[in-house]
Amino acid sequence: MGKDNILQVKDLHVTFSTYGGTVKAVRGVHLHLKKRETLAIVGESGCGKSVTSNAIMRLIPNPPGKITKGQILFKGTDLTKVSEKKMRSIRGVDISMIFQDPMTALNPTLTIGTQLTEGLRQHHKNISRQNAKEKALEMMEIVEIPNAMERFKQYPHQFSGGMRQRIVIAMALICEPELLIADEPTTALDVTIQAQILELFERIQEKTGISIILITHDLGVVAKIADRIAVMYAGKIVETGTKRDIFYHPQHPYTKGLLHSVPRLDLEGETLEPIEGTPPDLFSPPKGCPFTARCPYAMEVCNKVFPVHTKLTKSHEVNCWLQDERAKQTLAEVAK
Amino acid sequence: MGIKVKELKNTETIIPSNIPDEWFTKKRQDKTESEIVQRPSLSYWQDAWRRLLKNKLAMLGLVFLMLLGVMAILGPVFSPYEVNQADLPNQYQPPSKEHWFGTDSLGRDVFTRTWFGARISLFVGLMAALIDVVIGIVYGGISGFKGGKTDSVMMRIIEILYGLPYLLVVILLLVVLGPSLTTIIVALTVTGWVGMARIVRGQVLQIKNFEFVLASESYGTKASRIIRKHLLPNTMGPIIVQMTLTVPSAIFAEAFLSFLGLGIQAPYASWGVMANDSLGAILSGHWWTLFFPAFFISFTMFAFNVLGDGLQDALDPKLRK
Amino acid sequence: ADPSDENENKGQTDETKEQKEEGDKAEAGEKVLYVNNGTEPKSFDPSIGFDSVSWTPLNNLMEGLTRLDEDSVAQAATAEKWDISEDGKTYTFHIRDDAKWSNGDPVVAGDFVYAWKHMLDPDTASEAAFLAYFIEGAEAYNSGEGSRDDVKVKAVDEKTLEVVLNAPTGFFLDVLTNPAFFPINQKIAEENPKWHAEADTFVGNGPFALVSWKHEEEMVFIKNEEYWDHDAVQLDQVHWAMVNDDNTQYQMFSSGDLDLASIPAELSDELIDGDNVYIGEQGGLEFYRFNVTEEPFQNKKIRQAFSYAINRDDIAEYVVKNGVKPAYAFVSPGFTGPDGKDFRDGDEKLVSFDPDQAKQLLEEGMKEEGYDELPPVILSYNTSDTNKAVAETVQNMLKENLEIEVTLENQEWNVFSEAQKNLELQFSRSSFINDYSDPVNFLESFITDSYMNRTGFSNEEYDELIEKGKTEVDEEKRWEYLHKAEKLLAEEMIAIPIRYYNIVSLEADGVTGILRHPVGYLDLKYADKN
Amino acid sequence: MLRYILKRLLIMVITLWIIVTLTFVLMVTIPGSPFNSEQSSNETVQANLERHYNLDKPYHIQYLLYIKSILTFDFGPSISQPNQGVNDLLGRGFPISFELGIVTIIVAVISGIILGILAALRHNRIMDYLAMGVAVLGISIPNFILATLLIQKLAVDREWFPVATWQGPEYMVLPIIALATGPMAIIARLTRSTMLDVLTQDYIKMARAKGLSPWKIIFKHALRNALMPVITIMGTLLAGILTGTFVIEKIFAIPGMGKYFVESINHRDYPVIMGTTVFYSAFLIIMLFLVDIAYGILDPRIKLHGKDGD
Amino acid sequence: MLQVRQLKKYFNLGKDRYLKAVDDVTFHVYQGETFGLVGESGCGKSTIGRTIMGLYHKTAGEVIFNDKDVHQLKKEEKTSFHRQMQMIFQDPYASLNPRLTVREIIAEPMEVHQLYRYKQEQNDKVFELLEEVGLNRDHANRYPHEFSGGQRQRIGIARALALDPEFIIADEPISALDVSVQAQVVNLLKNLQKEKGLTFLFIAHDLSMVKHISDRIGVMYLGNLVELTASNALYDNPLHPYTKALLSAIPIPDPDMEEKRERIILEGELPSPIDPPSGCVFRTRCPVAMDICKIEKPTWQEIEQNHFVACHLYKKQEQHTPKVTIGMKK
Ligand SMILES: Nc1ncnc2c1ncn2[C@@H]1O[C@H](COP(=O)(O)OP(=O)(O)OP(=O)(O)O)[C@@H](O)[C@H]1O
Ligand SMILES: Nc1ncnc2c1ncn2[C@@H]1O[C@H](COP(=O)(O)OP(=O)(O)OP(=O)(O)O)[C@@H](O)[C@H]1O
Ligand SMILES: [Mg+2]
Ligand SMILES: [Mg+2]
Repeated sequence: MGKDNILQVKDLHVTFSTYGGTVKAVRGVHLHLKKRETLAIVGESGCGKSVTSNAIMRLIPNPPGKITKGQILFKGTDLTKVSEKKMRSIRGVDISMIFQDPMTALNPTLTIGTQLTEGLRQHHKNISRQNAKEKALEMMEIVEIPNAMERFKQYPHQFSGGMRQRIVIAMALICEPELLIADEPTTALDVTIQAQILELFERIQEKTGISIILITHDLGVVAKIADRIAVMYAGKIVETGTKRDIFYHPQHPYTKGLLHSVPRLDLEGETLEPIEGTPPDLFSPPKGCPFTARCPYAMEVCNKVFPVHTKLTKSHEVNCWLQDERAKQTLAEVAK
Repeated sequence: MGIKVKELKNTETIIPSNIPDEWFTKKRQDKTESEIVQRPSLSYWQDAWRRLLKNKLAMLGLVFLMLLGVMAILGPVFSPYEVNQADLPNQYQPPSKEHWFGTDSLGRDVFTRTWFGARISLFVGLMAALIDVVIGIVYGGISGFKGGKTDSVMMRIIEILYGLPYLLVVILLLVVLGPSLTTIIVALTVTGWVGMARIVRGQVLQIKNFEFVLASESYGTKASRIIRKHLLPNTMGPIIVQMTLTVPSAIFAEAFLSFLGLGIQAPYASWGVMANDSLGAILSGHWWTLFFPAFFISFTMFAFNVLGDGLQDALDPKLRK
Repeated sequence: ADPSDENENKGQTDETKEQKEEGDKAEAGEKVLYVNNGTEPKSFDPSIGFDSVSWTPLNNLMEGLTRLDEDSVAQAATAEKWDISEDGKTYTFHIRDDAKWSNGDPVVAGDFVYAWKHMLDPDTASEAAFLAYFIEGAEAYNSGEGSRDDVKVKAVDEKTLEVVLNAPTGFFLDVLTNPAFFPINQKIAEENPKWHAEADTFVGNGPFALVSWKHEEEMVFIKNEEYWDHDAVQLDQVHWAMVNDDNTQYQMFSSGDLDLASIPAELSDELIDGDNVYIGEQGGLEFYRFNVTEEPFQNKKIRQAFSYAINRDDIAEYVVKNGVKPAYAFVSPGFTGPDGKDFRDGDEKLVSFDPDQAKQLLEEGMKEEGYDELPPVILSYNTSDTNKAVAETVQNMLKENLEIEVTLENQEWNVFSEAQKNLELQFSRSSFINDYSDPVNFLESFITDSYMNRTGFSNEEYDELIEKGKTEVDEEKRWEYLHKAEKLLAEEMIAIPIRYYNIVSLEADGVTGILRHPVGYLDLKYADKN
Repeated sequence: MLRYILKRLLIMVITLWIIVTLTFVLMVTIPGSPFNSEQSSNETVQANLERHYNLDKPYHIQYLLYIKSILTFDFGPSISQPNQGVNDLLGRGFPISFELGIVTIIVAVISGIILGILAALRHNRIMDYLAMGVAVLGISIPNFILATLLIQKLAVDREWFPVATWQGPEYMVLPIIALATGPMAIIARLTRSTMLDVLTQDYIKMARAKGLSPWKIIFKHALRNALMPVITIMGTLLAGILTGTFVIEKIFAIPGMGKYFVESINHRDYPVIMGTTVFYSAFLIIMLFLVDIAYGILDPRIKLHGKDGD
Repeated sequence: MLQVRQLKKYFNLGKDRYLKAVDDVTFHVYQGETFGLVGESGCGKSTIGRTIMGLYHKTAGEVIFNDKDVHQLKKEEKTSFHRQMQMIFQDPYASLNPRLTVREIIAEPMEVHQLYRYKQEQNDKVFELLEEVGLNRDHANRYPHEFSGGQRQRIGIARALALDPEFIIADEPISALDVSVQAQVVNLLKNLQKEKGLTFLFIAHDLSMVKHISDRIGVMYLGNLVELTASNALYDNPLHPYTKALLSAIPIPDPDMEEKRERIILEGELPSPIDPPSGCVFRTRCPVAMDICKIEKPTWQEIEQNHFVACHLYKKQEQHTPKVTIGMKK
């Protein structure tokens, strides 16, 4: 991997202490991301996608949350070690973030203009109000907000959902960061609007060469814009690979299950094969592979030991005991 | 199975070759296992209670209140003196073996009177809170549930109630009902329920749009049942919290009425009355006559408040996961 | 009005303001007394300001025909001297030549005529009017039945005033010391009916002049140089605060912000024996009324039993404190008779504390009425801390000495007094402060149908004694009647006397010469502060 | 907007009218008269007084007279202080009470918000407990006890402040402390809880993700939103302080209007009762209205319509 | 079985402001079929469902269910109507009362309709239902918060089944669920339909899921039905420009397909239903809008057998569908 990685996450652990006990939300995540690359993290609700991304931004609320272990190397610096002040100068400038719900990500009581420019003014102390405004208007044009001059003075509630999300994107991009973390940026939007936004992402990446981490549970979105995919389950990454690796050669039963449980518009009469059961409780996650309980291939070992990391190709990696030679028999058995 | 468990404790040290081959056989798929509900089965209230138990401050408040209740019942029994037993030459005795909290301006035992005062103050507070809750729920419930015109009119009525000169109302009550504990409680609730009604209304307005209410309507459930089964139980949290705050404020309001001379009838005294009567102690140095009732008022306020806060946290569904 | 005029006025007021502010500050060496009036005076219209918060300042701002001296005897004041006719009904007052209003106008007889008729005018609705009923034609005019002209007060000339009374009234000169009989500067009052409302327009004839009156806040009096006896006045300024909280006013005294203060009951033990405490008599009584129309108080013996069961010494010493005296009769000490002796002298105890007697009387009374058990008794009082303490004590004493469980009930003043008037209260707390310096003032309350009776008590003999006690020309005889009447009242035990009022005041070091009277008002004319 | 205001005004007037009518009914129902002084008196005098103040007239005439007096904004003279019109009393007392009330509110709001923010930012840590401890203490101590205590300790024993009366800024300190502690505590608790709520919002996370300083996040993003509930109670709080000053004004001998709320009733001073009631209710209703407007200003989402949509 | 004719539902926002949530919608649902209703958020799908259930009062039009107008039922008819038609709600978290046990939740409809005299019978029915939806009887005494989203939705389904209805309106029953769980629920619904011969009105915004489960699909836009046909026909031959755009906007979980796909990106935002555009409501975003679209509201017509559309591009007189090339982006 080496130096062309803009971001590298190593063995990240995050826990939350709550009334009910300690939630082990992220339990050893490894990730890496190159320049100009789009990495998608998929997985179902509660598997730790947002926590991972918040951890990269060091935005885990503390208390109750805490990064208990691991490294987050951003261009070589370990973000888990830097001071809060330094971190603040990284946020928004080097790494930006977009949240799921454009309805709540904008402060309802401040104008769009204020919210757009404040990041800029925070990081470039000497930028004039006028310059900041010009820059903001420019950004609004890039994200295709018509009547930018007028819109600048308006409040979020005067915008539609799609426009708000575009504002949020503009806000994230205004300081020209190198890495953008988009946490379910289109989940709250309608499909036709979602298509607009995804289009926008692609164009921006083309133009600025920004790296993107895209978090979603919509495989369709992933298929459209991701370069590489990390599949996450119960606080762990269980499979990573290029888009094609994952969609055409899924190795982990969970990845397979996921692909089988989404109906396809273009296929007819296929039957859905849902993954039975529900994800494990993160208060006391299983020692072994967390997917064991739902896995049709589950073996004794899965229950007891977390699978080793297997590198299938240069880009394709998976954590599953089925990759072990000794599992051949089981595979065959199930195939019958 | 000759493998020691120890070896497997730490995943990092595991070398795949260490794992016995038998483990790689297919495990019988146990359907129920995947369906297992991990969380222990706790009702909403049990869950809230559990969380309350963890809140030290709130528990302190609760314990204190329970102690207070016990003392209110038993306190006067411990004492060899009667509440109103005056001993004029023995007035203003500082706390001593005979009189633990000293004696007051008429030579009465402050200890005994404090616990008698507790009975009255707590009774007044609890009753006022209870009545507030009943009226508040009914009024707020109807206002919120009916909505629209009914709601606006009912809210205007509340405004009118706020605007009326409260003292006039209280005096009228005293004239009509005669001075008694009941009158005071009525006087405290005349406007006291308004806060509760507002909270209930707000809650009901919100909850009545929840899908489970709609769901219930969808199979023809009658309004009364919806209110009873769906709306009210779900407003209970804020209601209880509000109640814990109403009790101390009623105790306070009673003290204020006493300050105006409309409070409890002598020779019985609530804490408020006792404190008010001995305000001069700040000047004279008979601190014990003021300190004990004031201390217990303050501490009761404190206890109810921290308990209310604790309940708020414990009952807040947002904090549930 | 002419605008320039207005400007001028403004300038003027500004100026006076400045002056006042200077005055407020009081220059070094000036003698300034700081007193507390409690609250805003009701009114400085002498006819209207019929309450103690008005009387006290009025008594220092104005002066009537007579003024009480150190011994609380009415002495010549604005009137230099007077003649009384043979039949004791016609008084002719001669007003001093040097009696002047604070604006320099001379005080004339017409000012008195004007003031008194103003008081009696039914449209003025003066609460004090009844005091003037001694004057012929007064009652008729006041009740709307007679004419203004028939009121027998007239200015014989500029400086001579003639008053005709209904009957000889021995204490008339005392009555005249009441501020209600103070003169009003007719010219000023006719020009501006609200002359008395502000410091700017107020005109008085007393030892002090009003220079500033911040309503509800503070009044400042300065020595009135126009006053005929201004040489006797020592103080340069008097500042009147309006602090209505007992503790606060004492705290202000402690911090030196006040020169006079009352003693909060709780501090009495500590302070009462101090050097700077003034204790004097006040004509007034706290008593408990029986309603003789309600069971069980239709029975005299039961009423007496209640009275015997009450230990007034204890109440005075431990409950009310502040050096008050227990009341063993109705008329308070402080009224000097024709023999020069106090009304109370030699006749101190008409009632007493005697638990055994009380028990016995109760038993007899109950037998008379055929009670096995005494009907429930409710003791009512109007809300106040002291009233409560006394009531609680009385309750305790009745329980201890008679084994009667009395219920207490406090009521807001208005509700209480209305109920008392309507005879709805069974056993209720009352108080009486003399309006004028004569025993009859209290005693006449209990005549049949008196507005002040409030007990249902009616006794022909008593009514007759009071009538005589009012009109008898021979003072000695008159007092005899009054003594008789009082004894009768005690015998019938219509009301239980509890304690007499007194005047207690803390005085800062160096304050001297303040006059206080059993009936009458704080007089700062001779006061001094060093 | 204009339409909305007009409509609200109309409703206000109706509300006021009902309040006035009910107050009148209350007034004539409760026993007692303004002329029940402890001084001796007689029937003639009483009759004169009643006639003088129109109290001998039938109730409906009296009612109409009051309505007239309200419409002309002239409530006539006070009965217990006949020198002065009700307008004078209120005109003099209100500015003082208002000054006291406003400063109290400002002190309470500022200190309450600071406490609340501190507590929220340090949720479940020492600072939180400390701030809430102060707040609860503030609610727990009856203000009449606090007032007397403050005077004794800070004015009499220590002479740091004047004891009482109303002559300048230094005279305001103690009464304001006594008056502000309660509201401060309420505001602190309210701020804390809404602040805690607001701090979990996405837009706060967003602001942090932009790299804004915590200071900016709190004051620019969080506080404004956390202030909403504080604004809500502001109207009633101020109205409450205005009447609640009775005790404090008495103790500190402040010539405000607080006492009229109590004394007018104790004295059955009917014109003053009417005057204070109209004044107070109008004030309250206007305050509530202003709160709504303030809401609209603070929160651009809220549009003022003729009708609350549901 | 169900006929909806020119149904309108306007919400009064005070004064003369109306929100046209459903504007003139006509369709039929046949016995035993699954009718899918898709459209973007806020286009009025739930409102239709709720108006059919009688939870909202209609503004105009008719809802005929089993030959009776739902909105004019007599009291007794209402009871039987409730037993025949039931609803499953969108949000499994919000649609279950958190203070009731699962048993109470499922039993409530039965209690309201007083189906069982004895508790025992009722309990048995609850257990039966639980097992039917893939839960077990141990779950009966638990509270909703102890369940996962998918399990909760099963509880909701069990409740809807409690009265043995013939017709179920499923209002976005899966949109709040995880992808892996969605399929579980959809399969369950399908199985139930097979076993019980239920008729479904299936509301969703996820066209791929709707297509998967439905026999016929209606596409809605801003309170209007714009196209209605069999689900395959809709995919193979969409007529309305909005349908076309919608189909092309849905991302397909297949990278190769995605890359090859040409998509129509609609410009602009959804207009507000408070003042919808004049004429055709879609014209503001329509890539092929014509002048007439502004003036005239297109009529609802059957272009082909069982294929309804409301668009000016298709006139009944011209039997053949004109070859319109819709301007495609990228
Ligand atoms: N502040 C918090 N306190 C306690 N637990 C938390 C907190 N934030 C997250 N968690 C827990 O961490 C786990 C992972 O949450 P996360 O938000 O990362 O999920 P996600 O994959 O983003 O899911 P979704 O798709 O629903 O957004 C969840 O079990 C959640 O309960
Ligand atoms: N009770 C109501 N009062 C006023 N407007 C309403 C009400 N219910 C729904 N609406 C409005 O009607 C329109 C249609 O709402 P509806 O809920 O039917 O949309 P939907 O298609 O179900 O959307 P979603 O996919 O978001 O559930 C929306 O604009 C909505 O704001
Ligand atoms: Mg997330
Ligand atoms: Mg919907």
